[in-house]
Amino acid sequence: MKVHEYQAKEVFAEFGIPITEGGVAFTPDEAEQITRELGKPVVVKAQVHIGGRGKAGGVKLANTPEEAREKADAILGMDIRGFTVKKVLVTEQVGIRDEYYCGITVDRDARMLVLILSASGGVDIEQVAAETPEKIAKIHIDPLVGLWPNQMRRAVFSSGIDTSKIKEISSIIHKLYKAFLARDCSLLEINPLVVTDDGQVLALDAKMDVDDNGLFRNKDLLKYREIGGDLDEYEAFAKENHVTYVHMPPDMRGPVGIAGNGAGLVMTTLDVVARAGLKPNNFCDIGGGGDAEHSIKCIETVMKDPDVKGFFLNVFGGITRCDIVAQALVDYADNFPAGCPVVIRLTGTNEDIAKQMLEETRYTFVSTMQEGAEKIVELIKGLEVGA
Amino acid sequence: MKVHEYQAKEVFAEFGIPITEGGVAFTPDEAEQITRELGKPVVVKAQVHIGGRGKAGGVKLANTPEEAREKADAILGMDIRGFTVKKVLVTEQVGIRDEYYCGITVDRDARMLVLILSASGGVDIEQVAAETPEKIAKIHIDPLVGLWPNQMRRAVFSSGIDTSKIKEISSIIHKLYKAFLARDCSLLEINPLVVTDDGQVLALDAKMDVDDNGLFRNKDLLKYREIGGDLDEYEAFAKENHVTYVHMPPDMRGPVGIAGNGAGLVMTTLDVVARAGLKPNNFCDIGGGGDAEHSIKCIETVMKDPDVKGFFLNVFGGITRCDIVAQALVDYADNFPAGCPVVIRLTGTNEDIAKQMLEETRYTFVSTMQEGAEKIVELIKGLEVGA
Amino acid sequence: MSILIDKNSRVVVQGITGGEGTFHTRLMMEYGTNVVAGVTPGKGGQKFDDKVPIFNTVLEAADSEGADTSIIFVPPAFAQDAIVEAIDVDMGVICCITEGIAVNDMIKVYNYLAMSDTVLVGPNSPGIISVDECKLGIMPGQIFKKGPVGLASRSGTLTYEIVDQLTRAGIGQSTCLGVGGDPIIGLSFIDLLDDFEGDPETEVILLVGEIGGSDEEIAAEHIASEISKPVVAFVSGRTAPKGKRMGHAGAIVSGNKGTAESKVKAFDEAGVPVPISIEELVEEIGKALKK
Amino acid sequence: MSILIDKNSRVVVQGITGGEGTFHTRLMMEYGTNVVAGVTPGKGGQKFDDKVPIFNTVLEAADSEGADTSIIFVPPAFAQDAIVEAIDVDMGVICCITEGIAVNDMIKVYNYLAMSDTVLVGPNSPGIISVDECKLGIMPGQIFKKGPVGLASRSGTLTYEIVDQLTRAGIGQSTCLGVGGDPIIGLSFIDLLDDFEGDPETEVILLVGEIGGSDEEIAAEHIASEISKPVVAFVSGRTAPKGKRMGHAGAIVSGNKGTAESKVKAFDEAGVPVPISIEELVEEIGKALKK
Repeated sequence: MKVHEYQAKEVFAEFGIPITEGGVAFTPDEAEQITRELGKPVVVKAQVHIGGRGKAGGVKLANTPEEAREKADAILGMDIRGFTVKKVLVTEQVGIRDEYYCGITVDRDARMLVLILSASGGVDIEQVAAETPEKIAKIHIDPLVGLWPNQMRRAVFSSGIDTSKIKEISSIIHKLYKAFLARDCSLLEINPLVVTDDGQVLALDAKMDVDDNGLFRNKDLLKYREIGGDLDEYEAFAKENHVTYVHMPPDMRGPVGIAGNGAGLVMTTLDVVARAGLKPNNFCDIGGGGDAEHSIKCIETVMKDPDVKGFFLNVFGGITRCDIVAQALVDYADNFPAGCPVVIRLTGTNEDIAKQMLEETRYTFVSTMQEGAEKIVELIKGLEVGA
Repeated sequence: MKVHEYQAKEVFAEFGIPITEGGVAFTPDEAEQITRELGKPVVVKAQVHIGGRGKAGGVKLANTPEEAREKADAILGMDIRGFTVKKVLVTEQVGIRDEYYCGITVDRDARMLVLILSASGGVDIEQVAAETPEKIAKIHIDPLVGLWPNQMRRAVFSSGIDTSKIKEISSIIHKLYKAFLARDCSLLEINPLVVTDDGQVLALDAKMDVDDNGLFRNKDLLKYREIGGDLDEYEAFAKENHVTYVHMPPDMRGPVGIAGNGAGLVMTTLDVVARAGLKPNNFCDIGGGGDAEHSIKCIETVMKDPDVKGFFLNVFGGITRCDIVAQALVDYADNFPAGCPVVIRLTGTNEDIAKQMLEETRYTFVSTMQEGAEKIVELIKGLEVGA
Repeated sequence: MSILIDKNSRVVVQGITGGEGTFHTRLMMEYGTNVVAGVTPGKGGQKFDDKVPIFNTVLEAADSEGADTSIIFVPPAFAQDAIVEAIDVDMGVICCITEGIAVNDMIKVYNYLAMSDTVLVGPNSPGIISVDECKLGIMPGQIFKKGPVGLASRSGTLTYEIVDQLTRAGIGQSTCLGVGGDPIIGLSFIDLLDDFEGDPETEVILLVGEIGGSDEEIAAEHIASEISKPVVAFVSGRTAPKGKRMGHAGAIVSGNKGTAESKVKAFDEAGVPVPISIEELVEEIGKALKK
Repeated sequence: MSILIDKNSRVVVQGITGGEGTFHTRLMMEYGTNVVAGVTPGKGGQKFDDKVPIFNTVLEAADSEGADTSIIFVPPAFAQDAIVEAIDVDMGVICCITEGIAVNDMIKVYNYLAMSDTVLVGPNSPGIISVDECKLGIMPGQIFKKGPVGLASRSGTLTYEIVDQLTRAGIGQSTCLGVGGDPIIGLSFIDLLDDFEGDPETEVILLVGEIGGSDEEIAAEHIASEISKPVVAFVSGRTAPKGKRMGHAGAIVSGNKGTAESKVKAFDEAGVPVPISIEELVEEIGKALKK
C-alpha cells in the first residue's frame, strides 16, 4: 500500500523524525488558510501516487497566502502522468544548505533490510547510484540484532555527509528504522533529507510503502488506503471487489481481456497471447478457492474497459473446481457484448461437469493455452476485418 | 538492585500484568485507610528485602479496616531475619484455585534468559525443582529472536498448568518478558501466579531484581533505591560513600577488618586470614583508580563496626599507586582506636615513596599476604590475652 | 531417489485441523504420504480422521512420532511462529504453504533459519512432490508421473500446466517443487540446482522462473560454473508491465535485475535454453533427455 | 608460541583518545605491543601521540592498517556496540576491558558472537598478555616473565599477586589472561584449556577461579576427559558469604553450583590440585613442571 507524502510525514512525526510545518489542502481556500496560519512562505506540493511531480509542475513556491491559493488552484485537478491531483501539501519553505538521501528498503537477495545513505540527495539519486556507486553507503541490517550505532556511523562517515551532523542524522536513521519495523513498511525514504541554512536537519520529502501483509498489525494505517489513489478506475473497481486485476499501462495496452488461475499461469497466458499477435488489455487472477460470485466479478472486471474486444479464460484446474468457474460463465453469458469473442480453456477437477454446463453457450472451447491464444487473436482480428 | 513487592507490582501494572488492588502503608492508620477504601478483606504483607517473611509472621489476613490496622501494627517494626519492617502492602484477598510459579532470570551457563514455569507454585518451588525437576518447564530464550508464542505454548503444555488458561498465561509471560528487557532486570518472578475461584489469572506476589548496570536506561527506577533497605547500617554507610564493602553475616563474623584492591585478591585475603585463625568482620575493595579521600572512606567503613579489633590492608599495586593509599593511611592514623593493630602490605607502583611516607607511623609492615594474615591474627589474639 | 522428501519422510502437519489443513492432509495421505502427526495447540490427545495423533506442540510430535518433515497450513499471522517452532525442533524439511506472511517477519525467520540445519520451502509454496513417494503440498497428485525431470518453480498453476504437458508427452518427474511466490523464501533455485545435481534419478533440471527478484540471474551464473546436468528454463511475464517501482531505493538496490530481459539474457549467457512457449519447453526437455 | 595474541598481532584500540585508552595504549606500546590503529568516531585522520593513526570506524582501521586484534576501552553504555562493530569487521581477537556492561546487553552480544569466528575476552577483563610478545590489557607488564605456565583467571589483582610470586620463584608464563569478572563473558575456562593444550610453549595450566557461576565445575569435567597437560587450580572466596540469592529462579537454575565447596570438589574429582594459599600454589606448579 502506498501512502502520500503528507501521510508518511504523519508517521514521521509519530516517531519523532523532524519535518517542516504544514497541512494538507483539498481546495485553494484551504491552501490559503494553511499558509495564513503558518505565517511563512510555503511550498505547495501535489499529493499523487506517482513520481516525477516536480518536473510535471506539481510543486510550486508561494510567498503569500494569496499566492498559495493561486498555486494550489493551478495544481489541484492537474493530471500528472495519468493521475489527477486531488490534494496538495502546503508546507513551510526552508533554506537548504545540503540535500542528502536516506532510505530503508528490503534487499531480496541479501534477505535483509538495507539502509541507504548518500550525500547526493535529490531527484538524480538513481543516476548517482548507477554511475558513482561509491557515493552511496549501503548497510545491511541483520534482523536478529537490529541496527547498531556503529553501522550508522559507518554509513555517515562513508557517505560523504557533513559529519558534524552525525548525531542528528543517526537519530533520524534510528527512528526511520523503528518506524519501518513498527509500521511494517517495505519502503521508507527521505529524499531529500536536508541540512537547512541554520543547521537544522529535516525530512523535506517522505515516501512510504506499507506491506499489505503487515496491515493486520497496523490497522490504523488502513485510513490511508485510498481506492483510486494509485489505481485507475478499472483497478479501483477490482480492488473494491477483491479482484486481483492489473490494467496494462496505456503504451502496452491492447484489445484482449485475460483471466486465469495463478499468477505464473496468467503471466504466461499474456506472453502467449502477445506472441500470437495481439496485446493484452489487462489480466486477472481468479485464484483457486473462490465461489461463482467471485468468478463473475473477475469476468466483469476484465470486460469493463470498452477497449476490450475479446475475452480469454485460461484455467488449469489442478484443485480449482471447474464447475464453479463454469457456473460463473453461464451466469455472465448475457452480459458479454454481442459478437464479443470468448475463448475458454478449462481443465482440472470436475472438468466434465463444467463442459456439460457450458454445452449450450456460444463460447469457443480450446484444450491448450497455445490454441486458446491463437484462437482469441484470430477471432478479434476477424472482428476488425468484419467491422 | 532489589525492589519491594509493591514496587515490582507498579512495574507489573505498567506492563499490564494483572495484580490485586491495594496500596502501601507506613503506619497502621494508613493500612486501615487503604482497607476502608478497598472495601474488601485484605492481606497485610511486610515489605522487606529478605525471603521467608511468611514463615516469620510477616503476612497476615484482615477482614476489616480495624483488623488491618491491628495486623499492620503487629507487622510494622517487626524484625525479620535482621531486617526491620518499615512498610506493609495492603492488598485484597482473593480465593485461590491454583498456585503456579512463573519467573524469568539469567542462566549464566546457557548465556540466555530462561523462562521457568510450573504448576507447583508457592514457597516449596525449590524443593519441587530439586526433587521432581520434570514438573518445572524451563525454556531458554535466544536473545537474537526473542520469546515466541510456540515457546510459551511448550512451557504451558509441559508444566502441568491448566491449559484452558493458556491465553491469559501466555499474555502474562509475554508481558513479563517485555518488562524484564525494558527494565533491565536480572530476575522477575511471580510466585504464586494464581487462578482465582472465579477464573481470573493474577500475579499475587512479585519479586524483581534490577541489573545495576542497566539503570542508566532506567533512571526512573532509581526512586526504588533504598539505602538501608537490604543493607545493615554499615553497608548503608558504605553505599552512601560509594565504598565497595560487605559486612560478613552475623554467624560468620569475627574481629578482623580487611581491605585490599580487587575482588579476587580481597576474597583470597579473607580465606588466608580465616585459615590463620580468626574470622573477618568485613571486607572492602578499595579499587584501583581512587584518590586518598576515597581510601580514607574505605578505612573508615571497615573500622566502623566496634567489633573490629584490628585492620589488615592488602594492596598489590600493579597499577594502583601506593603513594595515594599511603597518604590515606597517614591522614587516618589518629582515628584508629588506641592499641588497635594495623597491618599493612603494600606493593606496586610508587611503593618506595609510600614506605617513606609511612616511616613515622606505628603500623606493622609485612611483605606478603600470608605474613600479613598471620601477623594480624597474632596481634589481635595478643590483645585478647592482654585485656 | 529424489530430493528433500521421499517415502521415508515422516510428516507432521502444523494446522492439521484447519480447513485447508484437513482438506490437504486427506489428499496427501491418499497420495501415500506418511503423515505421522498433526499439531493443533489445545487439541493434543485427539486423532485426525481416527488415524493420525494430534499434539499440542511440534516437539511432542517429533518426540512421540519421530516426525522429521513438516508442512505448515496455519494462517499468516501465526506462520512465522510455526516455522520457528519447526526449526527449533530440528525438522529436516519444512514446507510452508501459507500465503500472506509479512516480509519483515520472513526476513527474521530466514536469518534465524540460516543458523540451523533445517531447510525451508516457501512460504506461499504449492509444496513439494517426490513422485510416487511423498506429496507434501497442495498440488494435484494425478498429473505427475515418475521420471527423470527435476523441476523447481516460482509458480503454482503454471507448474501444473507444465507438468501436465510433460506427463502427456511421456516425460516423468523426479521431484517437483514450488519455491514460493513471496519476496523472501527459504530454498531458492541455486540451492535446488545443487540438490538435483546430486540426485541420481534426476537427468534434466527445469527451472520455472518469473519476473521480479534476481534468483534466475543468480541461478544462471551458478549453472555455468557448478552444474553439469542439462538445465532448461522458462521465464513467465515477458509481456507483464514492470511492477510498481519501490521508490528510489528499489532502483538503487536492484539496478536492472528483475526484468524478463535480464533473466533471459542471464540464462542465454549460461547456455541454458529458455523456450518461449510450453510446447517448445517440453520439446527442449525431450531433446535434453536424449543427449 | 602463546595463545590468542603474539608479536604479530596488529592491534586496534577502540576508544584510544579516552582517559583509560590513552594511558594504557602508551603502556601497551612501551611493552612492545604492535598498536597499529586507534578508533574514535569523529577523530578520524588525527594521530595518537604523533604515531598511531586514528580512524572513525573499526572497518577503516582494519582496511587501512590490517588490524586483526582489538582492545576496547569505551564506556559501558557504548561497549556493546563497540564489540559488535569489531565482530562485524572479523577481528580475530577482541579484548573488552570495560566494566559495567548490562547483563542483557552481553547476552545479546554473546549470542551474536557465537555466529562468528571472532573470540572475545571479557568484558571486565584486565586483558591478555603473551609474555615478551604482546600485552593487550591493563596489567603491570613488569611482573611477568617468559616461561611455561599458561594462566586463565577470573580475577585481576589476584592474578598479579600470583604472577608476581611465580616470577619471584623463577617460574615464567606463556600467556596470562583474565576472562572477565562479569556473569556473561566471551571465552571461558573450557575454551582456554583447549587453547593451552594446543600451545607447545605451555607446560602447565593454571586456572584461577572464584565463587559464583559454574565455569570451574564445567572446566573440571572437561579437564578429566580432554586435557593431558597438568592443571593446577585456585579458588578464591572460600570464606566469603554466599551472594544474595536470585529469588527462587536462581536456585532453580543453578542448584548447588557456584559455591567454593562445589568448585573444589569438582577439581578434586578431576584430579586437579586446588592449593589453599598462593605459596602452596606456587609450590604445586613447581612440582607439576618437574614432572
